[in-house]
Amino acid sequence: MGLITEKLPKMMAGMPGSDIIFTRMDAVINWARANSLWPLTFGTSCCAIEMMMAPGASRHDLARFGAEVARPSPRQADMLILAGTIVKRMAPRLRTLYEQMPEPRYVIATGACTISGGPFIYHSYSTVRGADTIIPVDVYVPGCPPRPEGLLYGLLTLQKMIRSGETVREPGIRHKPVTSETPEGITIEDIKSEMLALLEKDAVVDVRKAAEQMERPTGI
Amino acid sequence: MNVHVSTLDEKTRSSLAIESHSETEEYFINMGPQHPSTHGVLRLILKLDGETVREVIPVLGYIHRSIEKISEYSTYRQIVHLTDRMDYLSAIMNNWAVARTVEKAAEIETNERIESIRTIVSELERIHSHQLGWGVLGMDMGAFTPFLYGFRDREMITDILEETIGARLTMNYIQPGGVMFDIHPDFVRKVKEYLAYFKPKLDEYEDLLSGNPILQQRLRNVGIMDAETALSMGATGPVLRASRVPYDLRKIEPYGMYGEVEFRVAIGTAGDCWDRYYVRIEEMRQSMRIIEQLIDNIPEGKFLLKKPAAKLTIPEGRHYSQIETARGVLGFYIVSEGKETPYRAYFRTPNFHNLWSLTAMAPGGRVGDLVAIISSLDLVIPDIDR
Amino acid sequence: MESEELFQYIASLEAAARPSEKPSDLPTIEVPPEHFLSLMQQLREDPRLYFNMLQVHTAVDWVKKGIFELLYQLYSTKDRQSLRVLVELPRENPVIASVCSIWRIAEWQEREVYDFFGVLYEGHPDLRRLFLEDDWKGFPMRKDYEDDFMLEPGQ
Amino acid sequence: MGFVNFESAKESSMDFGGLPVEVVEAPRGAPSNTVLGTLPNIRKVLFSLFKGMSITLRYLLHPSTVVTQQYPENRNELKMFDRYRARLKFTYNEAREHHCTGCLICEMVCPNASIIIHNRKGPVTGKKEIDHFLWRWDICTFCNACVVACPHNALEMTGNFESAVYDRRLLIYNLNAYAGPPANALKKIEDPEERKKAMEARDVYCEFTPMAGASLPGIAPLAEKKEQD
Repeated sequence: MGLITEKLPKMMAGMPGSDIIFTRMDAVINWARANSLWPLTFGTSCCAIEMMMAPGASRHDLARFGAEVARPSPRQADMLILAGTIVKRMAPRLRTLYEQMPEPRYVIATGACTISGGPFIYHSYSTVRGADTIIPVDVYVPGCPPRPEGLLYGLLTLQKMIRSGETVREPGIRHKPVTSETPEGITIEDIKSEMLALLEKDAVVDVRKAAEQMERPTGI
Repeated sequence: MNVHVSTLDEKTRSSLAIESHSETEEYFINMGPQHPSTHGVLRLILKLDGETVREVIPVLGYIHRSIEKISEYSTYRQIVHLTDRMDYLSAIMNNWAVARTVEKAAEIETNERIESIRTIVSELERIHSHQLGWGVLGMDMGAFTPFLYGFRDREMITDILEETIGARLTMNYIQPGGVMFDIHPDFVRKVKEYLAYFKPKLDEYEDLLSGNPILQQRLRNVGIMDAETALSMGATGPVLRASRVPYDLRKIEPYGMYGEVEFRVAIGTAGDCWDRYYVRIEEMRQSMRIIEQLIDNIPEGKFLLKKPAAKLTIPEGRHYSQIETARGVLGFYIVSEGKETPYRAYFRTPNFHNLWSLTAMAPGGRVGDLVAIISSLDLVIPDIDR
Repeated sequence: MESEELFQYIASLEAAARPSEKPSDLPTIEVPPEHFLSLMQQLREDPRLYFNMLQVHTAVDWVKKGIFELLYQLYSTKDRQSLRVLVELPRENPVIASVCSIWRIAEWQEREVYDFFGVLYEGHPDLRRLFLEDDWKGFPMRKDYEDDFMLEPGQ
Repeated sequence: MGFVNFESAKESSMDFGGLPVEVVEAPRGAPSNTVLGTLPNIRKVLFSLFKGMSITLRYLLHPSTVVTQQYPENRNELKMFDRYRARLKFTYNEAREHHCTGCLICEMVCPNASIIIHNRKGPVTGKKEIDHFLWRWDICTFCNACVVACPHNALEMTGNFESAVYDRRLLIYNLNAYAGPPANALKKIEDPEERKKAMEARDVYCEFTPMAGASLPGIAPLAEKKEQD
């Protein structure tokens, strides 16, 4: 992939018709990426049971989305499903695991604890308030824990992002679709348009830049 | 007086300096905190001689969420919801431990209907916890099918509980003074259907896994712990009962409806992994027996005696009571000053005490046996770290 | 054994141990720290008592009184008897004898109490932090523990 | 290999501290861990392996035993149980009036402060009424304490679990459809003209709006973040 994603864009930069080729290539590459996500088995607490339920067990099968092989090693995984609370002591290990994963890597945060600290957000001296203070997170699945279908929905949301996601010419820049859920029955139009405008401005997130700028949490 | 406080670094170094058991060189390897067979974020530092384990140094705290500190700022009703997240596979029983302590301390009465419902859902939860333990043990021993079967049957219990309670894992169901919802109209029928379904399935489990000579070879005479060591190590639950100590709070200090139903305490003979494995299988049978006796005659009555007022205070003093969860004795100790929030709340969790016995069982065995021992302890790591 | 009888018997073993007047739901005795270890040894080894399980060991920080109250809850499988032993330590320089040699589980429980409260155990073979990192500052379960990391709702 | 005989699970009685306890003992065969020890039982060993295999084979041959759900395809049939707790909502009557008086009980019982209520003085009635009912989905643990504690049954839990988003700030929701007096207070106003006036003074919001992190603790609002960049 290094040849296609790194060298080819430079070689073909000024060639006529390269736009069409790149767009085709993007579609193929993103299709392949979206349909072969291998999750890393990373479960710390309660959400891990529901996460085991979703990919591994018999009733909800992640293999139907091309994500069947849960890998114990970060080197072979491209999706990190954060299932469970992250505490200060685990945070550097999580960062290491994330850094060991090959690009492109995707992160799903499931459950209240991972998204924000959840029930341990206040009065706790050790719980990290949100995994996104340690690593960049692509999709948030709320719930405590989210049911396996909810996690599958999160995976589908991630696939949607990947399909419309990175382009060969701008690697690392992820185009997130505006919102996965448009609220129904909006009565005041300006609230909506204002909100959507806000979201649109924020839609392009430079993940690499964000990761570089991110400092290690204090107290570790 | 001079007390030396050491560090992990010092501990490993001094451990190596102790005279070697053999002529070969001993070395450390690190297992976890991200390892598929430690069932979570448990980290073990193993001192090995070849493949023989000489010493196990568990390192905890990778999921220490300071539940006890948060409890000091929470009302008693709010503490119930924190206990869901300790041993999430026996969440209802954890709720019960808090509810029971608070009820005992504040002298809140309950009725027979409440106790029956509590007993039935707790036993259902115990079955599904053991099913998961069985499946994961199979997977750790190299058989993937038990994992699928265990989860398939566990999911059915989750469905039954979900219909009544509304949650799949973190239930927050048993409240001081009652339960949160009345049982669903379909509950009794579905539980009976499930028992009829699961009884032959349990025999199938035995055919599939218990009868397997490879599994027996890997579990029997591995990780032996005698009764005296187990008691000194503070082990409880199936781990202690496998060492031939019939210490089961459901029998010894009956609570709920356990005093009025017939069941037997499953015990082992040698205290090895096989006994711990089989005690769980047998406990599923006994749990089904308990449910069968209770399900047909749940008494009429209210399911929540008091509308949950915002304020619930406990008289000043020290209060303790304990519950037999799927993994052992869960005790809840409150020091109260007569306010809405406890002055100090302490959870005596079963896994914390069970894990310690690993340091007595593992030395002398192989690394492969260590995996078997960890599986047979059926650990839930957040319950250790709290 | 009834609690009166139990208290009398324990007093005959160790004169310093006296029944506690603190509100408590189990038979409770109090003992000064200097007589603590010999009492515990006798509670474990005396054939009539034979407390072979150390069920609970934890501490409470009474910051206003300036003491740590240590709790040892014992259980005997011989006659299903529970006993609670309370020891008071000064908050400055809290040192007490370790009971690791009597019950092996005490090794972890004491490490936990050290981790949370900073109580030092004399004779502990491996006293270090249990849940927190080795270089953690302060002891978080003390009532006067301060940490910039902790949040109040609405902060 | 001493083979475990399952018939040998023994029922007996044991003494525990003076209390007779009915026990059942785990079965054990004669222990033998050598290869040679396996030979006399080789038929049993092979049979047990075959027995295990036959179970998996039986499931393979009976597709009716398949339990796997086809999730996104079965979305229409997939019904959550009535009590399933996945999303907090306001209850409304037929006229789409809510019942919340802004009494703050739910905010008080919430174990992790995931409910934040902003009250205001009603422009017409002059009484306290709800302005914003903010619910932080990113913290909420669905413990149902607020629903049970609410004295006016103004809240309910529903079962919509499809909720994944790309930005955590989108998980902060405004639950009430309008800021204004609850149904009970409106009922008490007898003069239809005044009631109409009270109704018109309501600020209408969307029922379930993401607030995009409206200046809440721990979260920088989207707009502010843009300025920093």
